[in-house]
Amino acid sequence: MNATKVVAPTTTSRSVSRKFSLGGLFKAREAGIVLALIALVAFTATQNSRFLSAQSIRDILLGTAILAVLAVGQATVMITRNIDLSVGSVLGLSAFAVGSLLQANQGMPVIVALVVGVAVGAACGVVNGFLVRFGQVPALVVTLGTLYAFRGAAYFWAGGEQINADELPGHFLKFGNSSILGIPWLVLIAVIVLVVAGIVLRNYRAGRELYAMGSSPQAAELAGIKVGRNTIAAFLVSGALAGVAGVLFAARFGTIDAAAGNGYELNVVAAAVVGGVAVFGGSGTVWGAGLGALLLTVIGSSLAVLDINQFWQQAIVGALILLAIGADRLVAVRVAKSLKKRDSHV
Amino acid sequence: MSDKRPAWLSRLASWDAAVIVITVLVLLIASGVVENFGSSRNFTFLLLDLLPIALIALPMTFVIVTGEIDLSVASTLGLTSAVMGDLWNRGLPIETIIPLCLVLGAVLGALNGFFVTVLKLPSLAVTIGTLALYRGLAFVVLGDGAVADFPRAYTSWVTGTIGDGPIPNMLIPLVVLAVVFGLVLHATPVGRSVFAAGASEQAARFAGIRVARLKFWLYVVSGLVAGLAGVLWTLRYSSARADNGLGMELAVVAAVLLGGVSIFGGKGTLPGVLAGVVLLATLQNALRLQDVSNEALNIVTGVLLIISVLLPNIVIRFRAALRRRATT
Amino acid sequence: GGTTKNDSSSSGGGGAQSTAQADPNAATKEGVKMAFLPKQLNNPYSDIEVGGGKTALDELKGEYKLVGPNDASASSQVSYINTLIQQQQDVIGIAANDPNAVCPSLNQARSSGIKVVAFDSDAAKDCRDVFINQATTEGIGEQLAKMASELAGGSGEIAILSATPNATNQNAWIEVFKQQLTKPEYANLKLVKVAYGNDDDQKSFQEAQGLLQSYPNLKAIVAPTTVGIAAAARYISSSSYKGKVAVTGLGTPNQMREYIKDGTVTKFALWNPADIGYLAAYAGVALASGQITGVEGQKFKAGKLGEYTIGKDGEIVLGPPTVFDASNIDQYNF
Amino acid sequence: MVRQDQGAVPLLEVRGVTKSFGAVAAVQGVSFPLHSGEAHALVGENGAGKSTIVKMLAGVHRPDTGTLLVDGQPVEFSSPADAKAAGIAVIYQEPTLFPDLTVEENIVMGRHPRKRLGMIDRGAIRAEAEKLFARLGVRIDPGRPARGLSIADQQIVEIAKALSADARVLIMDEPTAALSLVEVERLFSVARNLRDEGAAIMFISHRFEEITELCQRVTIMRDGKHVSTDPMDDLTVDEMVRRMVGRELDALFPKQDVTPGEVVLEVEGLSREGVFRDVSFQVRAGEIVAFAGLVGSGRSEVVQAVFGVDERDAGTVKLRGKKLKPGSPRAAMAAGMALVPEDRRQQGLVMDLSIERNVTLPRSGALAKLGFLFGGGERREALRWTERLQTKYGRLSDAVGTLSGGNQQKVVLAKWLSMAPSVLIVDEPTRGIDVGTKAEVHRLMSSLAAEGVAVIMVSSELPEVLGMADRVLVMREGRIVAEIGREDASEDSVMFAAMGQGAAA
Ligand SMILES: Nc1ncnc2c1ncn2[C@@H]1O[C@H](COP(=O)(O)OP(=O)(O)OP(=O)(O)O)[C@@H](O)[C@H]1O
Ligand SMILES: Nc1ncnc2c1ncn2[C@@H]1O[C@H](COP(=O)(O)OP(=O)(O)OP(=O)(O)O)[C@@H](O)[C@H]1O
Ligand SMILES: [Mg+2]
Ligand SMILES: [Mg+2]
Repeated sequence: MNATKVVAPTTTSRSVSRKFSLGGLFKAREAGIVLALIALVAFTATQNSRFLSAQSIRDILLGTAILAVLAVGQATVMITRNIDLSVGSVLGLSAFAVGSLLQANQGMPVIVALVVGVAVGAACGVVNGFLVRFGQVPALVVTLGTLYAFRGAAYFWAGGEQINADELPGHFLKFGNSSILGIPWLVLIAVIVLVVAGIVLRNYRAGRELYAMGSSPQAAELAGIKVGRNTIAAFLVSGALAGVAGVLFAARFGTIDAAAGNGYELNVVAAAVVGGVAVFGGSGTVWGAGLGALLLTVIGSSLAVLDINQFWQQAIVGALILLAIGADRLVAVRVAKSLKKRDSHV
Repeated sequence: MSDKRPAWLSRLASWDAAVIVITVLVLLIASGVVENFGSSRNFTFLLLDLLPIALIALPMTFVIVTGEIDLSVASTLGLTSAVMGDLWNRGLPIETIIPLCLVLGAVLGALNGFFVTVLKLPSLAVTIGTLALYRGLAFVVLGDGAVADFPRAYTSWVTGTIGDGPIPNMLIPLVVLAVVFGLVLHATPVGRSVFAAGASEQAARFAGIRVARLKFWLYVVSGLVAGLAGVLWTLRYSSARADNGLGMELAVVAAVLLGGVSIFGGKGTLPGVLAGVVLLATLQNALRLQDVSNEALNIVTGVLLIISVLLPNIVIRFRAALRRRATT
Repeated sequence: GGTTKNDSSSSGGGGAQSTAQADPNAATKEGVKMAFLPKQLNNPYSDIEVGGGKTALDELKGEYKLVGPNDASASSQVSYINTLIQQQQDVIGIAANDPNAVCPSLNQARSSGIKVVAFDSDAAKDCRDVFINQATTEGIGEQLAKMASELAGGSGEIAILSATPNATNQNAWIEVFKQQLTKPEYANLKLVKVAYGNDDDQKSFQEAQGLLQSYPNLKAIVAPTTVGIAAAARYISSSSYKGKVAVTGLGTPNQMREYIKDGTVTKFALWNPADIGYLAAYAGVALASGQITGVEGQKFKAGKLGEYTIGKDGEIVLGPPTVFDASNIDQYNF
Repeated sequence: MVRQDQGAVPLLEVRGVTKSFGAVAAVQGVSFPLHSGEAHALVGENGAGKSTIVKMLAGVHRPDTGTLLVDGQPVEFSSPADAKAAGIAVIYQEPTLFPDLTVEENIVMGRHPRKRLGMIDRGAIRAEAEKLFARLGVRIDPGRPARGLSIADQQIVEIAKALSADARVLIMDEPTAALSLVEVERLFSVARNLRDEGAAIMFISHRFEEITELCQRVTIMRDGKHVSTDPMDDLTVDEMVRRMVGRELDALFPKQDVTPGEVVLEVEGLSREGVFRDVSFQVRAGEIVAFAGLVGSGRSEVVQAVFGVDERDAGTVKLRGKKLKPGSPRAAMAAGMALVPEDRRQQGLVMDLSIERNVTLPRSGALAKLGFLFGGGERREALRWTERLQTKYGRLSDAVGTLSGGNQQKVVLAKWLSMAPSVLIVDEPTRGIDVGTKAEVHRLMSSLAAEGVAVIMVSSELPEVLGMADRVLVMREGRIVAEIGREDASEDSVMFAAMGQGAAA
């Protein structure tokens, strides 16, 4: 066996023909949602001009705020190739915890309520995270289990008790409805959550590591990323944000029982998926997830305004999810094609 | 090589075998401890309650073993039920409606299959979408109304028992289907393909297995069986409603995973799944008889689900630790 | 060929109609085991109802039990009925989630000697012994129309925010309500929409929101359900519509006190839900003691509520609803 | 070459390490030092335990017994992060990229350069990636996602990743398996630079020419045990092989002469947009036709399209005159074609399934009785073929993923040979296979051809191509550019065709 030597050309034949705007294609997703939103709003507004009244916009934004906060948490988890189906139950638990605390201590400031909500949610998130990490159990299964378990705990605790608006302190209810500089508090909180999460995921090491983990868990381990710690952290974030959402829920709706947020998980996952967060991790942004939440909320509102049989609403949400992932697929196929072409030697 | 354990022993140590053993134990204990549990009538109730879940769990096992999932089954059940009620209201004969509903189920399954295999979309996302879509359509078809006046001959057969004994008539289709599904999964080339496709889709393709086609038909079967479950459900409660079976997909997935099927595909057995279904139903039944509240049932279901997946991992680690100690 | 809808009139169940003779003078049994199976556990309204049942059973020295699902579905109720049969209860008090779906099981219960008292929401009439009706359908429908007209000032657009579209009670009331509107004195009232909040707080909230966007000239929202009225009142009280759009319907005083006080709501009506459970328990024990069998015209005593007579189809009507307003609301606590 | 003084403390030392997986003792009491300024080769047959040692050094596995010493101090790596922190960079045998992230981010993952407020510095990342690629003499767009990179490009990104870590110890586990000669040369010159700057290098390869070219010291392993560690100059290649295998080897490439029969396979005008174009060739019974060419020239894609696992845009494939349905491996199999794919982990085997299921997977239909697979039909079939190929395993019911690389390859071969194909396509049949097994595989191919099977072999190893083929088809950039008969085939003629005009200079 002897070495086969050939005179080497200066560079290999692999070549880069032109700068390729992948970014453009990836952003197409968010642009698509924005377009769909504009079309929907425009159409609804022509049918009923009150759809664009200040009150109506406020209602939509308030509705979006809760869903968006949940969707940001969900996106964080989904990016790591996990999923958190327990968010609805965590929301319920947190809402009820905060509600009963406020019921007992009328003077409790809103910020304390928020902290309590975050703490309850974070605790639930850590439970999920630990089970996923140390049990080596798929997140889908773990959070399906804790979906039942947390909800059961909420029922156990509430035991049929409902906390009504008149039992909650006025300042807390006001927090749910009032604004600062024209922006409702809830919306402000949602925007802050969105911006902070967006920046961390895009511009910080911790955020990039989450994408890496979702893209290839084994490779992440080999790259020296603390996969376990990050997984727990992602679930903690999702739980904590579900806790925040619980507080917002309590403030917005004023009536809290153990069923608060029942079935939310589906909407939240839908918002993230519609917003372009890949179910198998590694790609997607919280902006997309937020836009997804907005789109779902607007659809709900415009169906009511357009006087479309409300039964259609769920069907439309379903169709929309299919449409969104279908469109995503098309974009992906295009990207793959152009990558391949660029790579080829023909 | 010190590992001289015979094959059957290591098989016994696997989770699905453990679930079967646990299920039998729970049944025995419940019969002894829980008042009225052992009565033949309760046995009938127990079987009737677990039937729809068991039925849908059969194709779901296949789907999950191929590494996919079908969360739309309960909505397919609901839509089938709604359509059944609507057609009945329009005066169609039940003998026509039932086959139509089965076809509808298959078509709904085919739509899932199309999205998953032709468009190559992740099944989790697709079936979350169709979960909402089919349930929504069910409400569009029937609104929140209920259709109740199905013919006695059919409803009483579905709720009836064989020769007025403890065994419900409905167990017949379940047993037949369970045997068919079990044989296909564990003793036919199709079953081999299902496992191969689940464990490595690419390798299965290189071995000449038409993975996409296989999955497509699995979704069709899943829809078909969900449709059948919809028909049986409607007849059992003599009530066609859009919200029939709401949320049942979670119970089905929970039972399948409890039965030792890997959510990542490629692993699982049908007897294990059936044991999982029975175990969940038995626990619920026995705890209810003991006046344990619904919320506790929820917690039990959730915790059991987690344990079912957690325990095998712990056992593996424990064994590895033991062996390490033995070698050093 | 084949079996169509026209061939069969009803499925129901075996309709184990009791043929036993009632003995109005029979002694009231002690230790009657009665289980309450409301539509859904942990629903505040149901809780008040069954609370009344507990009071009554304490008075009667019976055994009270409460079971039920967390989701308001008929199939879960069936599982519970089966469990109750196994536990050999004497009486089941049920608020049916679906009048027909629970039927076969109820009949199984009855053929094992269990008496069935439907309350709040009826089961098909051939699968229960008696039904405790909170009020006559006419009474409530008329009351709702009267309040709506008053609050709308006799003319203008009004909308209904109901529970689910197949809720038996609500639909019957809405039907009467619509008939009332054809009367000349309500000629200027226009019912523009019946919306459904599914008895879900949040959904009702959003539906109220949608109503106001779709119908800017709305004068009043009538919500014949306690969840709906509270959600609508809460939305209005925190929105710019406060004072312009009236909310009325059926609600509990505790829920509505805040909105009565802040002026969002002027008046609303309801029966006392605790009395329903109370009456159901008395009827159940009377059935178990053989004092009544559910036939029209039979009478029985219901503790503090006095004597009741069974009406047509085994219905027992609780009485007329009470109207609550700022002047009387503080006298009630439920 | 600089030869370190033996007395110096090694940068990294492996001392008496042992590692078992279940009942398998993958590594048993192996010791060797890695010195600064020295490239150290680790050789051994498949499954000898080389990658297992790499993974212990990388902190992926923890040794059961024994110690690792860095600068003479014992260390314990509980995760790859610890090993990284100790200055050890690893190129793993299997590429470990993040497909969704850009190439540049893949390179810096885990140690992103940062700017104000701790934010990552995208400009610096780009600059670093470009600098590394310049050093390696390749041009890959740092801004593209890693998804869709060819295996060779992936391996290059891996190399860039390892280089970017500025490591004191660079461990390379078969980095060259997928690379063409040119890239190997580049890699070696970079590696030599690093070595001369004082880094320690550990290099694993099954190609002895590479080992002798780069390394100064060699450790030989057999069956998980340490055989010897010597200066490279003290050993001949033959001696290395003898120590690895534990016996003398017969000649490699035992090509039997066969008179080709009639044409069995005819491929005409096969095209696939962006991959290959207008490929036509014929193969006769008893003939071994080799596809040569640089990595990425489209050989695997052509044979995959012929077999039908890949779609094709145009062209026909005829087997014994009958046209094959495009895109249907099933039709190809029914007609008597078999493909042993390039990537056995992803394509060749279902790793989680048992050995017997893997062997009989394509034939389970034929083995079924009345549609059912009862009785030991599958087991008997699997036993027959694994014995024939002398596969080493514990139990037939063990997952095939527990076998060593070479034995896995035998299972793949068993799987397809059991079908008794009339056309056998083998794609890189000996990639990552040790010399002993390699000879067996070659003997097998040769005897199959002698039995009248038409064999198509895709290979990147020139000696293998020259030794085995009756005819060589050379591909370049998606086309067949030359057809060279056995007598005319030489290293020069094949490489000249493969590299095109550029190589003439
Ligand atoms: N994670 C694992 N689990 C079980 N067995 C393993 C594992 N990793 C390696 N082995 C076994 O350990 C032995 C050594 O494998 P290793 O990968 O180190 O060999 P190698 O020398 O790198 O071979 P190759 O040249 O084929 O890459 C083999 O028998 C292999 O099957
Ligand atoms: N994880 C495992 N579980 C059970 N058996 C295994 C496992 N890994 C390897 N084996 C078996 O253990 C035996 C020894 O493995 P090893 O790979 O060291 O042998 P080898 O002779 O070096 O392999 P090769 O033929 O590739 O050179 C083989 O028969 C192999 O099939
Ligand atoms: Mg070996
Ligand atoms: Mg190796």
